[in-house]
Amino acid sequence: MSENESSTRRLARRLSWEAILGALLLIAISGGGFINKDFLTAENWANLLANFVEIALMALPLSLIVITNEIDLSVASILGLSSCLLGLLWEFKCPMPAAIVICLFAGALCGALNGFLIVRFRLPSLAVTIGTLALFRGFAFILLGDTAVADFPPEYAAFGLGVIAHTFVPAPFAIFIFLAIVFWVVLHHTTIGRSLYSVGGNQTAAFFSGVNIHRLKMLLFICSGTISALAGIIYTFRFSSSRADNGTGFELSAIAAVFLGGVMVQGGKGTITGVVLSLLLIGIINNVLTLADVSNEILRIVTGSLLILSVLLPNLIASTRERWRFMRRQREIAAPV
Amino acid sequence: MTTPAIELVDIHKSFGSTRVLEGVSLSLFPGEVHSLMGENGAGKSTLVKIMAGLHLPDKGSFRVNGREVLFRSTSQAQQVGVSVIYQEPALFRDLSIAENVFMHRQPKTAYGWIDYAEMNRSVAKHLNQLGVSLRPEDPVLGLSIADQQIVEIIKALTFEAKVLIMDEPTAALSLEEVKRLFQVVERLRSQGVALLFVSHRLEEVFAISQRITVMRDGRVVGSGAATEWTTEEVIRKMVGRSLDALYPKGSAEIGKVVLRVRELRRAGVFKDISFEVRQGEIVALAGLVGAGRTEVARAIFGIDPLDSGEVRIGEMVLANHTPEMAMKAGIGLVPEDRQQQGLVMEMTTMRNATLTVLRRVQRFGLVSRRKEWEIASRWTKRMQLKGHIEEPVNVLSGGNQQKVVLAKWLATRPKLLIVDEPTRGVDVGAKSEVHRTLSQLAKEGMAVMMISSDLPEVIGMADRILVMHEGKLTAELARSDATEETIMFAATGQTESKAGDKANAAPGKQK
Amino acid sequence: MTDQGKSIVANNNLWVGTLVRSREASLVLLILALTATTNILNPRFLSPQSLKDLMLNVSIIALLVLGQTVIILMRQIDLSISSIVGITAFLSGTLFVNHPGIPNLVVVLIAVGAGLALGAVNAALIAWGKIPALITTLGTLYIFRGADYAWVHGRQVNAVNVPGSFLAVGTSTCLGIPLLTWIVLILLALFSIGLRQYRTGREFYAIGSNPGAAVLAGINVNRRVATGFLISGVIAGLAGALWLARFGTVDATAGEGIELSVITSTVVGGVAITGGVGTVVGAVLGALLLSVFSSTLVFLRVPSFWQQAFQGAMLLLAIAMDAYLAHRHALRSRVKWSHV
Amino acid sequence: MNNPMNQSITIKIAALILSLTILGTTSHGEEKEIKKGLKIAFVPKNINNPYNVIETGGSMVACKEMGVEGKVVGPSDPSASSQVSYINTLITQRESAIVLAANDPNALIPYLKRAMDQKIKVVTMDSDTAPEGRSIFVNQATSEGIGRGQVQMLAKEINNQGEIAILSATPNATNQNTWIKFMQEELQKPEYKGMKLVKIAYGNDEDQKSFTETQGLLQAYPNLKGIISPTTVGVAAAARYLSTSPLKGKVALVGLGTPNQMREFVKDGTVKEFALWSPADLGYLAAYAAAQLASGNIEGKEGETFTAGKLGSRTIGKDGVVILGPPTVFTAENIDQFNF
Repeated sequence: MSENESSTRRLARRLSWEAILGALLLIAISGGGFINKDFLTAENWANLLANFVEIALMALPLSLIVITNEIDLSVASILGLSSCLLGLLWEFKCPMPAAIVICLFAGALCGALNGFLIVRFRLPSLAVTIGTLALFRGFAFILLGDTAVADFPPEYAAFGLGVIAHTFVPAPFAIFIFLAIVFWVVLHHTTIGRSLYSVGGNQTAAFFSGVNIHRLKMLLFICSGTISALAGIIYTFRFSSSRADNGTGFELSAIAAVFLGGVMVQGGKGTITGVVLSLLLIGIINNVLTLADVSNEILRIVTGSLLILSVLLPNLIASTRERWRFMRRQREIAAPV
Repeated sequence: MTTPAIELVDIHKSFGSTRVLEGVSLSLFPGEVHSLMGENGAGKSTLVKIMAGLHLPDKGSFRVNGREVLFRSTSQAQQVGVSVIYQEPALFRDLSIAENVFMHRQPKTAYGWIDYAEMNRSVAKHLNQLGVSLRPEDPVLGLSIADQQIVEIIKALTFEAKVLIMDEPTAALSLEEVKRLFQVVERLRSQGVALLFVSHRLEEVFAISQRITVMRDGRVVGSGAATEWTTEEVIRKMVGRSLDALYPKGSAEIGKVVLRVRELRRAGVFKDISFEVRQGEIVALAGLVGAGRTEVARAIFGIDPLDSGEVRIGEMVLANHTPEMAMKAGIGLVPEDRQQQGLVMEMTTMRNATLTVLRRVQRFGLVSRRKEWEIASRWTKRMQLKGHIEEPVNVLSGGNQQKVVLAKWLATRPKLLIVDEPTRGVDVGAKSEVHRTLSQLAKEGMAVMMISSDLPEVIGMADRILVMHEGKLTAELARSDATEETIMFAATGQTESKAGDKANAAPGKQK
Repeated sequence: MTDQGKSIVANNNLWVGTLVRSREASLVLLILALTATTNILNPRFLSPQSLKDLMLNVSIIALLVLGQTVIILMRQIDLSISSIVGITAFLSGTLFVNHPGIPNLVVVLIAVGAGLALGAVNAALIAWGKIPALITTLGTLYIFRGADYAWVHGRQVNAVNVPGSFLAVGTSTCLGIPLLTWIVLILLALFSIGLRQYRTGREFYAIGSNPGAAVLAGINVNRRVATGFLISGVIAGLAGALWLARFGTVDATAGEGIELSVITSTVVGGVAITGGVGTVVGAVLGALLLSVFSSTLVFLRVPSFWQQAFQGAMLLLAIAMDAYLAHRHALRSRVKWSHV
Repeated sequence: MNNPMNQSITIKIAALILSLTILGTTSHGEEKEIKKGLKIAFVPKNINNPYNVIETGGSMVACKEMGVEGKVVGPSDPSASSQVSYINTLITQRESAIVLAANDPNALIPYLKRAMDQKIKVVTMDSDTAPEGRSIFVNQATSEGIGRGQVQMLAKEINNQGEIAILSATPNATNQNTWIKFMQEELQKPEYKGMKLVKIAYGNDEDQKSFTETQGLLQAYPNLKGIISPTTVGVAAAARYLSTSPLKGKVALVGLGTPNQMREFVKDGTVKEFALWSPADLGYLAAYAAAQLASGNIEGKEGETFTAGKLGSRTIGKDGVVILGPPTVFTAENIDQFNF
């Protein structure tokens, strides 16, 4: 086992995953520009970036959660719930800033529920968040049912659609950039980040070192809930549409991005840079394929395959190396005995 | 004499550069209980694993009933009749006793269905024979460790085991349970099974074995019929290495009380634990594996909850505390298992060493690499750590890993440092480095509580020795009173006076 | 001391025994209570038509629950079943359309074969590619459904083109019980026997209960895990064919999202998400409970949107209860209990 | 008729169009040229709905006739947000015109406006957006006519008495909601005072959801006498449920459906009559409207006329609405004359 890990590590040292992603990204961009003349236009990039901003936002806290060896499948449902809540509050003439704050708070509460069940009852996060995936989506349907709210004030809708002056960067994407920087700093340059890696690498050792695992995980899930709610608000403004089924299935894309970004399933490994690169990669591949009029269904296949390959490839390389070593050792042993 | 059921001749085994077994020979005869004794690290477990088919020996021959064999898996061993019972049984807790016994080889009826009746009958027969009042249909969930061992024994019996190896089976058992286990052992012996019994407990060994072999440092240092041994001889053989290693506990000024614990109790684990540790003092907590030493340390550090009792650091009383609180109060714990509990193996030395003092590596809320570097290198340098501190700790040797664990705790500048088996599995150089550091720290006024199974280390390092047996403190010895024999007697639960007598019987060792 | 120890053990055994037995019993009680209450509020609840609908509604979920139980018993999870159902349902329909007069059994066998092939993809990735089941089946959930959409592309198979004899499986009854339900009941019996009476079945439990000990016992864990995913694929393939029989009309979306209902049913039915515990009978009762529950909501004219929230809440309740019981048990039997 | 699958749908639609009675008169004299090199994209509600496939099939036929480069793109789920990314891509690809069946009246507006800012013509068909989001809306018939017609059809079957329900598609579908509004208005008339609309259910244009929603309606409202389902997916699913239930013939079902999907149920008496326009013609007309707009021949103002191939000349009405023509009513007598 430890040898298996060390060979993975050695592989990682030799060829950093970020470097591979970066290379793939360059290939995708140049390939995209080559295939389609519309690809490298500012307008297209504005679309490209706007298209995955919600998923990108949710992937940030999710990366941290996966680093600590947990998972949160309920993010897209929190997005839907917050979108519905925003619509409902607006319908009841709640001032928009207040409505936004309430939505963020509701998202935090959802995250706190996840965290509470996982930390206090020591339930597996997979099972808990499958449950809350249904529960939160259910709440969304209870709030809005089959109806939709669409009459959001133009200035907010404009925010959802607009780009930052003189650039092709969509305004919501700016929020992502900001948060990505915050998460990058937190994960790689604060003591919280240090604790997160230690919990993911060896939870027992972290506990023995006085890391407050419970508080840390609780915070992570609350953070995940809040940011998912933020993604829900952005989604609502982007489409001027508050509906219970908003963002259904987004959790899959977010998780795919996290794993593809080099965050290890076993926890303890991964960087924000990797996740951001993988988000861009997925976004670009989707965009290039859509521009090439490749149908929606192929996009699903591509996303699913990326998810599996992102885990399979490192595993295969590690296990092949392991098998070689084992065979060599067996030959050595077989000789004298 | 009959042919031995198992015969090991000149077995060698190394892990990396560490030689664990150096030419061990051992024979087990049918109808005999053979006890294998030795201190931790003597190589007993490795020997057992070789017999179980978990390890291949590097050199040497291994015969079963006179035939040369080579086990590549545990099931191969089981098929020729060699079964091993470990200290912690590996059972399916959700399944019944009978199913655990017959998993993967259940008897079938004529239709090819599992023959539960036959399974239960067979297990019930064995249970009866062993005189155990369990039912075959009972689930394993909820069985005590002792009962779980019974299940393992029955599994071995259904393999028609000719050789049964028990690796410290009594470590987690109560007296009553041990008695029952011994009845079972006796019955098996009379049926002609060859038994290998690995234990620390002298009285048990003498009670049941016909033959005793003592190992030390990967070699057999004595072997013979039980009648030829005395308790003292066994102890002497076990510990009998010369005190060649340097244990430089210098004199330090003993100051105020740092740690005071009173009436600590954790049901089923330990009780009535009261003692204190002072500034500049090294107090050793000695005893056999499973006596509850580590558990006491864990409870003091706040890892396991206490059922009752009081932990006091200076004037501060800790109750229902977490490790975080214990650290704030000034306790550090170097845990016994450095890979599982001490280190995050994939992280660098620097990050491991600063994990306990994250607060101190910040500047303006961000981690300062310079501060990280400073803190990590200060302590690792002091212990002469080999290797770069920005490399992951899993490339380091055991000794160097232990230095990293020590470094991360010293970085917290604890008032009390608890070290649990600080030198287990480390090379001689690192060992003396650890000892030198501990001694130095005591001199600087730190209180040190040391758990160790290495008696020379205990005697060399400690100012005072507390001995535990079966969850209770059985002796407190001053440095001047401590000999390996006195400690061992207290640790094996011999009464005080008896310990004294026996100790007196060993001339020249007692003052 | 010993007597006391023994009596605790004996007590525990009794207690565990009743607990294990009571999971099924309490599910039956709950179902009965729910049915009775609803029937008082709306007597049409127990009308023959309504009962038939109830049985038909639960059948396909219950069928999938059988496969999922095997998977969860081994501490694995299979999210891709809904996509396998989608592909095989449309495949069955296409066969009827393109080969009029094709025997029903051949169609079912081909659907099952397709399910097996898709299950084999999961099995290979999980058992030999060493990818956690969650990630693998999340990926194949995407891939299989994408392939389904790409292949079907807006087409639809209509009931008109499916032979009446095949549709009859989803509509006609025998002894008052729909044929579809009979199929599920027969398979339930087979699975029950398989998991109880065959070595392979018991080994599924062993692997979920203690994977390390399973290896020590000589069980080929990889092969068993692979077998589980093959079984799950086969069941999903069959469910696909029966989906066509039940609904008559299928397009690319058949079965979307039902993996959640299946997992929830299985867990509510007492199959521990941590593996090793549970029975297919319990799991199917879990499916029945959820189905009765949604039926009740319809009869009481509660908007159907409440269903999903209730389902989520039930899943959480079930795992929390399992964890609580396990924890209490651990305290009682005083196994050394580490804090981490 | 033996092949409902749509592999050969284009050929069939071509044949169908040739055989159609040409509605309205044409005066070829005023026909204006269609520009060369136009690119028109069609975005249906979702690409895997058979109705939409027929509809866009008609559009592609028109494109071929005009020598226009046409393509069909769109999401696999009928949601507005999924349509957005396609609209954005089409803007980037600088299509000449976009023809859209909107999944939401408002959500798409900003994106469509952006398209129009870039000189891309926007035509909606089938399901409209708010008028500011497009130049022309090609409507099946007058919404009022469809809505009121459905109520009249059902009233005739149930003698203006009893509880009725509506089974719609998605809650935001513009066309559905407009029709429902007119249905409700029609029901205000004194002659329908014996009829009571008890529930509007949504099957989301998914077959299985529509099926279970029907089941739920009948369970929750035992006195239900009639169902209106103005969506092809819904009416087919509802008919299928009714045909196997004892309520067959007792609960009347009317709606908008394709003859191929409904044939069986009309013949077995589950459904007496239902209506629909030709979806292919609708797509065909929309394609012509888009091409004429993109060629600069019309601007979408009220009163302008344009020619639409086989369908002859059409005049743009108020709010840029173009009407295809009254729907056909299908009954057991005439249904065999239609094949789509």
